[in-house]
Amino acid sequence: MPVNEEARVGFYICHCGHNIANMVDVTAVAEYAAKLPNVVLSRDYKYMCSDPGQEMIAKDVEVFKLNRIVVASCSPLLHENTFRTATSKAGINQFYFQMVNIRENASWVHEDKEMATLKAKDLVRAAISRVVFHKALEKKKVPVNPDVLIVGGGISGISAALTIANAGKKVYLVEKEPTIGGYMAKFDKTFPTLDCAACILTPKMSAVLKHPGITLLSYSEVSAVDGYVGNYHVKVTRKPRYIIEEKCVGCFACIDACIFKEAKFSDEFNEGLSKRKPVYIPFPQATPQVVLIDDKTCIHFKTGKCPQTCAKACDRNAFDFDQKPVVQELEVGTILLCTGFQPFDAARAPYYGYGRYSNVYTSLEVERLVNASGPTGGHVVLRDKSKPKSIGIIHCVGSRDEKTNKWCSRVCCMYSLKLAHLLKEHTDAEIYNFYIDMRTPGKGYEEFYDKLLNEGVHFIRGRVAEVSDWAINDHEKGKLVIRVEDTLIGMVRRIPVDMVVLAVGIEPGKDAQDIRRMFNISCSNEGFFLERHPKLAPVETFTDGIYIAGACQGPRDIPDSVAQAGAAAAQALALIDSGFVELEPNTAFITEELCCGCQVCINMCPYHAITFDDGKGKSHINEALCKGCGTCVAACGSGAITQNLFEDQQILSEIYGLLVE
Amino acid sequence: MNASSSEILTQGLTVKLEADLDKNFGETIAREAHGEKLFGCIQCGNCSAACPLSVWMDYTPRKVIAMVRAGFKQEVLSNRTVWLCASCYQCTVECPKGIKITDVMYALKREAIENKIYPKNFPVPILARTFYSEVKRTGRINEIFLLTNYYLRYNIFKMLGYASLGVRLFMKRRLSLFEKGMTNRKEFRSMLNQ
Amino acid sequence: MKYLYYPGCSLKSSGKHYEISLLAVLQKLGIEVEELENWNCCGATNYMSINENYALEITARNLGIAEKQGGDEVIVPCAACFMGFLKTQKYMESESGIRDRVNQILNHSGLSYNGKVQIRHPLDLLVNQLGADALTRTVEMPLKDLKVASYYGCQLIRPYATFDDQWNPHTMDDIARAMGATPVDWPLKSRCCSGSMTSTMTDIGLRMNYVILKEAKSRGADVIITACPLCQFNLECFQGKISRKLKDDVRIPVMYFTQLMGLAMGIPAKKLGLKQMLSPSLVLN
Amino acid sequence: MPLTEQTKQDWSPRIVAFFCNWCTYTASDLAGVSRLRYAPSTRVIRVMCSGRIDPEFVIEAFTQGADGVLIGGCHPGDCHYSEGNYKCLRRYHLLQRVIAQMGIDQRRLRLEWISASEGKRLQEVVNEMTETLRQLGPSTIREVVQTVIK
Amino acid sequence: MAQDKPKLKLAVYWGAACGGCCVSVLDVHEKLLDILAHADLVFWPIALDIKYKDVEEMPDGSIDITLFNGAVRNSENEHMAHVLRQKSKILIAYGSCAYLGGIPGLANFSTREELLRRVYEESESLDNPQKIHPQPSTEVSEGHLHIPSFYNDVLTLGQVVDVDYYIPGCPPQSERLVEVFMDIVSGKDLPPKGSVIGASIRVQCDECKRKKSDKKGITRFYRPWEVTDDGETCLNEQGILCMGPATRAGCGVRCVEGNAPCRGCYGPLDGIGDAGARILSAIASMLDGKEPEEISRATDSIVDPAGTFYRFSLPGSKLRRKVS
Repeated sequence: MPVNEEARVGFYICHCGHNIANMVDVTAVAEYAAKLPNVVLSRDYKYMCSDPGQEMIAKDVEVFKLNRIVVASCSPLLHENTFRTATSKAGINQFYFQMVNIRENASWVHEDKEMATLKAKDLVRAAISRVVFHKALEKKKVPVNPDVLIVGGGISGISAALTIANAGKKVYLVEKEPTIGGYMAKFDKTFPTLDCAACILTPKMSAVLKHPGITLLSYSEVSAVDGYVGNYHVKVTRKPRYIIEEKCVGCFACIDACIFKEAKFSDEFNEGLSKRKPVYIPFPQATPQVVLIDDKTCIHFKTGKCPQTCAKACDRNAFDFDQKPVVQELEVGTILLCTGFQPFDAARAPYYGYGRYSNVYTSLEVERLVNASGPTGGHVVLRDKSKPKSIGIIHCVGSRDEKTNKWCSRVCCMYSLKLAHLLKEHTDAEIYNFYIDMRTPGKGYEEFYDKLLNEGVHFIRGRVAEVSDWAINDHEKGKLVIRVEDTLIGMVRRIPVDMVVLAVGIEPGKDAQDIRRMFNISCSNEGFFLERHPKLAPVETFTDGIYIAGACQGPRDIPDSVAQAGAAAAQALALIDSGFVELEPNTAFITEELCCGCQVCINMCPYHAITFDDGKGKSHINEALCKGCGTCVAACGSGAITQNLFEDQQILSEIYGLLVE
Repeated sequence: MNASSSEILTQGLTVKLEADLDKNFGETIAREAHGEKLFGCIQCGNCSAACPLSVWMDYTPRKVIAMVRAGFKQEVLSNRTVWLCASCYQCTVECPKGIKITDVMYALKREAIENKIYPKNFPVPILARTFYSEVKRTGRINEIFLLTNYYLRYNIFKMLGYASLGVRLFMKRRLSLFEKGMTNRKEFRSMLNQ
Repeated sequence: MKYLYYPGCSLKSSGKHYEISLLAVLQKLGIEVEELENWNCCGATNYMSINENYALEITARNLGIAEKQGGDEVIVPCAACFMGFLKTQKYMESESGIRDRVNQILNHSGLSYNGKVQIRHPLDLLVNQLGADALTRTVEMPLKDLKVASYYGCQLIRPYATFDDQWNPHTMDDIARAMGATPVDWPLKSRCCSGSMTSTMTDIGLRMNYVILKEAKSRGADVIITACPLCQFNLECFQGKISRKLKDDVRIPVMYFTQLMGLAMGIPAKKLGLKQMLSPSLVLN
Repeated sequence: MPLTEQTKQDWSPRIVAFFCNWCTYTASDLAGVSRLRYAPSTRVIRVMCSGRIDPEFVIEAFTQGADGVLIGGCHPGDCHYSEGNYKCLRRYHLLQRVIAQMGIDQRRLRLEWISASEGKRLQEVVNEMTETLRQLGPSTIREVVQTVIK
Repeated sequence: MAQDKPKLKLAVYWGAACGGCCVSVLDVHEKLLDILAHADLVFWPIALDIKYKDVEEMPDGSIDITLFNGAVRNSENEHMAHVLRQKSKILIAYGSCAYLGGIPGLANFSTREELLRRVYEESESLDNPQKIHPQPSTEVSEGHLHIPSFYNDVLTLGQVVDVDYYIPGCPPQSERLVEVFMDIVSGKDLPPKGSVIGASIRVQCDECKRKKSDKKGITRFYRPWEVTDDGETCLNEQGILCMGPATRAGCGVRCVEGNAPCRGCYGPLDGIGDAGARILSAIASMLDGKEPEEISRATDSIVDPAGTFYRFSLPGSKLRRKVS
């Protein structure tokens, strides 16, 4: 085993209660470690991360003159910082510390105590063998730019923006749609209190617009992100509205003047249930109150032969048909991603007939139908203008299904109950809810379910197999027949209805993967953004300074999204107010004396941190730009590049230690 | 154990005692059906509603799954439910948990035959077994021989109902006694008997 | 491309007119097929009910022969055989235990199956490979004003087949359209016909066929076309009995899609096995 | 793949596993948090990026007695450092050819892309590789290297 | 010239070698006279008729400097390595073979049996119907005949005895030898024991005059005869596999100066554990391609990669030899 005469290693193994001790014989490992070269002291302790555990290290350093610390416990991703701080407090450089992961990497994943203990011994040996070659390093402190970027102007982004701006920080809120508000703006009422979505959301939307600390970049998308925590450099592409935003007051004169007398094009905000013109504003309370032109349907853009009646109608000269996408550059210190979700596409569940039978609706369409400002003015009528007398609401559409999305979308039970209530109120129809399990875990949610049970709404426990127009008697004729097993009775039922509502689930936005790559964060298996820790760091990501909130992290209702937005805002503010960030000193440097100037390393670096000095004929690494991947190190034929914390000798000693007793 | 209390209680149709269950039944069937995930069933009943035959079954397919994993072996095998499965795979393609229910039904049929627990003189297993031995014997199916043997085993009088159809088909040369068969039946049999 | 052809037992007896018409259509389209040498029964659903090992082995034997015979693709027109072939292929592909055991058994006869021969249904070949346009070009007598209900049944499109949409199959409708006919949209396209239950649980079997015939008729279909010998047999041969027993005239021509094609392509009725049918014959104007 | 009876048998291979910090190391943490059981064969060495992995590390591991070497990185296009995984892939390809010439069974060296969310994949890969190495038997490389045959 | 100083005693020996190293000693040309002014040659099989027995009888430590070239391939080489270690004050592994195994070291891709079979049974120019292999000991009418036993593993000198210094090269540059010798004679401070001397601390590219850029992006490699070298661009950038980026300089970039790619005879820099792995990594870092197929196409264009990267260093590498 490699030896460094001066190294005096203190070794500690943590029981982690029973988490480690149950599967790894910690005493045996401690005894084993005591006999290894350079080890002066070896101890096992119930909870190393506790205060007494950390104080023990400090005391031992003093008494035993330790100058290297190795702790075998959980993952370094969880507690490396804790123990580095403890090492530092004990008076030795924090990088004279090495952590051994015997919990996530051993005790939690194995079933054979003997083998797990053997593995732990190998890992401990490797760490001790490595730590003797550690060097003292200093973390670099970098100031944090106090400005914040928030991506996504749904309820999460809006809440976070207001919180941060109210703390006196500058916020850039980027929204890809022409207006903020997100999905919440489309809802009629919100469960379980049934308060009007618009009434609680629109004041927040206008607060965003009015807030001096918030710069709203609507109809814009982030196109590039560079830099690191505290110092991000962001490019935002502002899509052309063909209207000069500052000039437009939202008087709608242009819309009235459009050459299309009748609205002809599918209105996205109303889920296609109504029509709009090429020049339009998404909905009356759109924020900002600025119209835009859809260049795919506008005659001017299609043929160039439009008399431009809209522009002529504008007395503020707000029209600019030559607008091009503009890239705006921002410098921010932290970023909040609140990019939301997309509803499950009901056409992916063909057995429910969406798109085939006109009376099959998605829940979002029904939200618009029951909405007083919706396409029918709040009258629930079918596409043939008739009023439904019976309505079936099918839960879990696209959710809890291996063929589509495996997860429970969390909100559908509750919004289905809400829609059942609203539909009952609007139509007095017979309403059937088809559910697999009724999930109402929230404040006032179960009470809402109770209320519905007593409102005369029918509840049938069973997953609907099919919606079809196959009638087997006159009663079913002309209706949509829902085939389902009433599992509580154990019989198959055929229920004819006039209207079917598909409670579509929540899935990751279709650009989630692009966003993830751009911001260098991870996604969980299902495609939602991955949090740093499911319990302890739910709004942080593995990339420092980037936080997530709302349904981009997983299915989530409004109260939870708002709460999470607050949490993310608090995390960002905490970072900003600390004033600076400490960077891991795992950067690489070139020993100039050895560099031959072959320039193989230069292309290895994705951050252009390596440059070639023509005068000297040597390459040079700009430490500020280096992010510490180490790829250049492995490329250097001269061995002239060293990566701090991951030096060749350290890794080779670790390998040796792992394998050789 | 107090035998009399037990007897009194189990006379009810809605009572099942733990001691009367076959606790390994679920595992056995899951293994037989290629590790089928029947323990992952959430009892949503989609299979029952999708099944074109469930209306004639004693238990719905969903209930069969629940009974299998709980160990109601006797109940599941002794009635005609599993034999009514026509292998149309509608349940399998629709199951949200990806359970290959048709394969579970096959496994139950095999289990029933192995344990000799199935409804007496029930035609479906008889046809299956006749078919099975016909193929094993000759390598191919001749419908005349298949049906004749089936009715001989099942109920010869039932055959009469089909006589006129048979004659008509025969006249149309859609049934034949002399269809070309396999040439090396012996080798085929010995392959299977390995 | 060398096409092999596996008829299966039905196409040699009660489904003889399927074979006759299929071969006539393929010949007209210039597709040569070579019958699999000394094939055996695919085992259908019954084998799976008795002995799964045998079920896989006997099907694998046919696949082994196909590989030995040097085909690129084997055409399997019977829906039950087709599904059995795909199932065996799938199991042998995904479970190495099954693959090794089955091949060991096949070795006994000097055979093995390594997934080289692809399994194809004629519908896949005609619609997805040749294409509807190519088929239209062969039409001599367009089936104008003919309303056709395509009946796919179960095993043709699920659970393993990928050539068609299992929720809303369309290949037979595509063919009908290519022949100049009008496909009828109806909800029971892929509902089970009860299989052999017409011989076992007669009452249930007949009822299941009744709803199919009834719905096709009530949607205005002039003819039902199928691609499965058992479906065709049930719907055709029992429709008289059903009509009598349930006192509802649900009689309607039920033919193979290949017979319909043959008619449009101008192939003489004799070469399409039309004379061998029991259901009311299709009157063409 | 769940842990089979076989993987529990007496001999357990030792696999030196180089995992990148952002994807595969995180996946192995996830496997731990999810309590996914897998064979106790791997010994993880954490590096920031799979691009840091020097072929010499792999050769050192074999020389010192590793039965296998597993490299885990982010999926193509997902590298935390943009393209380090491609650099790793190129070195891996060339190294595979060299170790084959050196008489080392190529199955002893494996590269897998395992993202932070793929704890399950990690479990499968480790179990699979363990099984493969079991079939190959213990590596004799260290013995050969240390025993000079005159 | 310090006449009062006693002349140094110098020995040159060859193990498994081609003779090139001995010739490189002669290649000092007239400088040989300078050397001989300060030293007497006491043992040099290629040039002087001195028997092993005479060497064995010399007092321990009586030779001042021994240049041992060639690898250790058989019992004779090993025996002489021990003898010369004992008799010499300074033992220098001279040339690539003694240093890292060199070209004879490529035999470590085969076993003894394979080699003997090839040479004594399969060689195209052979007439050996009885397939007779050489035996270390043979009984003839005159008595026992012994020849050295042939080892399975080719070894470096350092793997057999304690070596003071290493001079790399195949062969080493004669000028370097003169420099080293003169340094010793003039009593300069010698570098720490175990050092590589007579060479640079940097790699070839440092001295190479060809134009280098950061545009490597190699999609495939060519053998030198497959492309026309433009004579001025980095050979690797032209797809001609050159070991320069990981090979110690000191030769004067002789090969590249002669428009041939560096083959790596000077070995790796200090602190590099495995020369082959290092050059492999550097070369792979110049490749282009993201798809496995593209990458394979590039790596497959390297004929015999292990033999290329370990051409001079196999016995001295971590794995030492083919392991199965």
